[in-house]
Amino acid sequence: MKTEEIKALIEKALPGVKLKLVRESLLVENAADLPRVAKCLKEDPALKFDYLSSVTGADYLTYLESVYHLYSMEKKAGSIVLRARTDRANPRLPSLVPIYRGAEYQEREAYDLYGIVYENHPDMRRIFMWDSFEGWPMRKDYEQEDSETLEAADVEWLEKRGVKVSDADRAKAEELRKTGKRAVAQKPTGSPEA
Amino acid sequence: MFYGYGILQGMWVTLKQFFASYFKKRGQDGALFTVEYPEQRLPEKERFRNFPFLIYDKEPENLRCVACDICAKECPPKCIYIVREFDKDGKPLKRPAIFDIDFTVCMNCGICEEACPFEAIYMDHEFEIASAERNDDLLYHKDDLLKSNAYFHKIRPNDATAVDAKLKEAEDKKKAAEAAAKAKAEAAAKAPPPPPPAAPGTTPPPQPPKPAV
Amino acid sequence: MNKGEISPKNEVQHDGQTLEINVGPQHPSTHGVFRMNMVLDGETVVSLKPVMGYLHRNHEQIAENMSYAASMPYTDRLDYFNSMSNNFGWSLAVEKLAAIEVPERAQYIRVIMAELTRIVNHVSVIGFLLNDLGAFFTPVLYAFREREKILDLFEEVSGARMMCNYFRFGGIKYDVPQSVLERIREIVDKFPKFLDEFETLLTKNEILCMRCQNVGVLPAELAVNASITGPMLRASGVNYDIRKVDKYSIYDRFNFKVPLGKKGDVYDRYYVRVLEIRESLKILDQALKEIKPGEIMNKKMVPFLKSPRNFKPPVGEAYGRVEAPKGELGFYVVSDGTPQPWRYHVRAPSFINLTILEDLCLGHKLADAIVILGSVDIVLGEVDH
Amino acid sequence: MESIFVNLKGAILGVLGKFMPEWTMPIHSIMISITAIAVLGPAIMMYLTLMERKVVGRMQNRIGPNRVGKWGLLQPLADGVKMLTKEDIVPKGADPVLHLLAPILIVAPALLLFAVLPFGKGMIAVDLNVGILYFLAVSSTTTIAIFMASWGSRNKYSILGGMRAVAQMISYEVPMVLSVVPVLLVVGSLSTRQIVEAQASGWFVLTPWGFFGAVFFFLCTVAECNRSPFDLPEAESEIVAGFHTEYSGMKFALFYMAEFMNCFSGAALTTTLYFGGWQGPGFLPSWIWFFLKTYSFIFVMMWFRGTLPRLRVDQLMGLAWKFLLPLTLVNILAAGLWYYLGGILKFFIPLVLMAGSFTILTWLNKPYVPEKREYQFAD
Repeated sequence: MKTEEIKALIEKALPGVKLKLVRESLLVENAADLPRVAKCLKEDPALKFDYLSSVTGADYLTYLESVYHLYSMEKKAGSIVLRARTDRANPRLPSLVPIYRGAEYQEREAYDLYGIVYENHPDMRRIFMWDSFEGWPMRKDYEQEDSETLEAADVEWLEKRGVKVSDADRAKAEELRKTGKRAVAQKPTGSPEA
Repeated sequence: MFYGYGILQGMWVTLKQFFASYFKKRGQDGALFTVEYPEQRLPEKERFRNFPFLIYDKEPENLRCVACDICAKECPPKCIYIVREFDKDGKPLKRPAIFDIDFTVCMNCGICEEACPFEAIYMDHEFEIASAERNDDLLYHKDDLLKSNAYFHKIRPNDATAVDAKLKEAEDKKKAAEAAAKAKAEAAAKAPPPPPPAAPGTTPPPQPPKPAV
Repeated sequence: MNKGEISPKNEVQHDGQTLEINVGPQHPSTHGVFRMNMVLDGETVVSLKPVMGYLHRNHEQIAENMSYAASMPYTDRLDYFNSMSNNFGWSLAVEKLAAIEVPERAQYIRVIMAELTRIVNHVSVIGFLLNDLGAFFTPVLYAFREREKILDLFEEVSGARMMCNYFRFGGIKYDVPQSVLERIREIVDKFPKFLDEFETLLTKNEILCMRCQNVGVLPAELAVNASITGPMLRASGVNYDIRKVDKYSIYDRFNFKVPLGKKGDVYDRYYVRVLEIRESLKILDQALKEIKPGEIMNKKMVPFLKSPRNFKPPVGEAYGRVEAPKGELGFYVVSDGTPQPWRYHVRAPSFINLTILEDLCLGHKLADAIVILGSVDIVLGEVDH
Repeated sequence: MESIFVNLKGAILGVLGKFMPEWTMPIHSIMISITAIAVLGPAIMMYLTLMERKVVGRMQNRIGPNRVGKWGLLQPLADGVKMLTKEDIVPKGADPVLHLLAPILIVAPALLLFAVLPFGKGMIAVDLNVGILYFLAVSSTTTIAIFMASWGSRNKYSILGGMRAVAQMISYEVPMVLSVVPVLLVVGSLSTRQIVEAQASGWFVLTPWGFFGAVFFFLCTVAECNRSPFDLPEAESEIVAGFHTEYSGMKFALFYMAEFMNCFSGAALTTTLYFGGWQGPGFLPSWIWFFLKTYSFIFVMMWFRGTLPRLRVDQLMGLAWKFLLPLTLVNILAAGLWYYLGGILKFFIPLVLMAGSFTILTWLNKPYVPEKREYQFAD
């Protein structure tokens, strides 16, 4: 079944739910509708998308997104991709755990890495990082060190081991040390999504 | 069958293996398969890859590396650090002044070997490089990395022959092109001089990676 | 249980006099640095909370900061038992994203390698399961004896025994010489004999049956709802094998069956794996008969081997999934037209299979919890990605 | 050859007799026996570790230790040196007294057991008329030492292991004693020497009750020694190392030593009770026969270890109480029938009785019997 047909089917079954086709996937425009859409996908006899394969977050600079890949084990059909968007400042999305148990750890992972809070999740904690960790490491604005630039400590380390460091690198490292900054990787400016 | 028969069957299997390990010859079913390492060794496979090394032709000064920095850029864990050599006038030379590989970081993936356009870096078979000092002894400098083409022929005969053939072909082509260009230049006496052969050094200036501290 | 509702975790009655222990992160049978926070009443598990992340390295972010091809060796390190399957998943996702064709011989070699990995994985997992049961290393060493032969092949073909880094977008790195194909044939012919012996040692063993049957029962409904995949799902009786469903690569050309269990307990999970090895051998047998000489790389993709950074897939996204030995291994990749992926996500099967670990273990003994964890088949490189 | 050790002892006593007063002679005799046993115990333990590693290694198609000395023969010495030089760690918050006493208390009874073992003709340290009772009583004190170790080390895994050990060892003592009863009934004595001598005409294992008795007694011995498949108190895959998780160095070695010496004495008692002790064809000395038989039982224990997975706690208890206990009771009846019946019935009726009760018990213990499974093959 094509994504357009599924879209029409859901819109018929759930009046008031706004869906948008984005790259062969369905964007649920009002995120609060997500559980209803998922339930419809799971229980509609024509669809029976009973298997939630993957849940993941994504950062598109102006908003955060949660992407769901659904398949049907009963009909051996698929896939349908659902998306829901939320703002970066206070990212909140409804949890799908009451409908799909399989979302439990994956939503925790998305929370851990992107900071998307899934409401109604039974156990919303960090899963990989320790509890006191600050920041959301997979967001594009997370400060990452630039592994290509040498810092003063690196220069010192190298020279102690007999590696000659070029003057340009040394000057750069010295400048960083003086300003008290760290070598920070460039943050992306444009996102692939319009 | 009675209760416990499955257990007896299983015990029969282990007993058979017990005797087989004494009486069967290596290679047969149930024979010993331990290779007693320092004395016995498995045959080396030609494609076996461990850490990279740099190839030179004939003399160590003649290394193939032109310090283009491609391997350092492509290296997934960024364990290669290259600084190009400059002559007295500050003109860049086609050879590295520094070529360091941090073997504590290297993950033996072989991407440097694949990406190198000059057939200069290849994966070695040498794996007994354990040392007591983690940082100092496993940071390999240019001189430690240099190995001759003959060595390459020894460990990987097929690959080395193919590479030699490829290089020779490229050189012949270059010579032919040069000769043709020369002839052309002589023919057109007052034409502008031919452009120099495309130098590999036209890649952007190298940016050294940061070794793990 | 209402269909479509979260299954209620069966509460275990106890008098409150409990003992809390941490099984792991340094414990002989947690298969790595995995921790289970257990509350015991006597020896009965009252509550169990998995704690993970000790091996977390933010694999996804590493991949987002480098070229597509440079992620290939990193996928080896996800499920370090099955690097070939991981390579398969990642190359499938990128090939879907950039619409790259793969030549036929390369497809055959890919299938052969993936099935060999499945055999390696299943046979050693059975060995480890027996270790968790308390057998003193015998099954695992028999398994490793056979695994060694296959790993030697991998070394000959790809240059490394475990971290193969063998697949490339649009093909494979090296061709497989005829001599190696003959050796694979030899292994395929001899393997059933070894499996028979292995089964004599284990399948009917009364102690193994006592320990495994009716332990950690996973009903089919819960398995589907909790996104369980792989042999664990099929042991519960759900017929879902991505090789059959998606027919990716050239799996539609082979004649093989999907073994299904009924009860979904540890014993079924063990035996379904044994049967899957036998099916894999069938696939290998057919593939070895049908493989023909030919190209191993898509011509269009050859230049990108030398310059991975020039490979820029068009803007878009793709989700490639394969039936890895542990379950569905999915790679979700979003391209923004630059040499680096904008978003790279791994759907790690053993991570998601852990979701229902607590449900399976509650009410069982401590010893059973260890066995159930062993039957889930986790590799911490993948769980903590 | 036959009485080389007996003569050796006599010779030493003879030499001593020239210097020492007459009344000290019994003390010297005892001291010589004690010295022999005290040397024998650790020596047996050391080489059993090597034997276990070799046997299990070969079952797994490995070589086993072979680096220290020819065939690894010096490996036990190297291990001993390593154990002695290791740091002795007492966990913070542990009970230092119990922690120290436990390994000592576990080795002492293991050595005491050797006193009543008839190693050969006339080679018995003390011929007690209650030898078997002494053996069973002393061997059961190991439980206390294990519990002290588990309690004293203040570790949750140790506690779990200690609880398992206590439950297991007390449970298995019951069928163990009951499986010895037929032998005592037939021989009419508790002395190990007399039991061996009573088997001069035929080993007890060749009778129906003796065969089953030997099997049950051996299984109980394996369970008493905490060896696979009954090694729950130290189940390494579940509770790390059980009651000796927090022990290191020589204290740990003492636990190991006790385990192996218990193994040896258990196998030796099986030999004594059912396999004719030191009796055997005359071309070999009696003590060689004894050691041959004993070591073949130790080999079987190692064979178990190399083959079998471990039981679960409840199944272990079930095996003792629901399976071995009734069967040993029936076995006593079988022994009585064997004693009073004649002709072919003598063998036939006890066999039928045992086979019948075995079948009935298997049927009663449904959860322990493997289910038949069927598997579908879908497309």
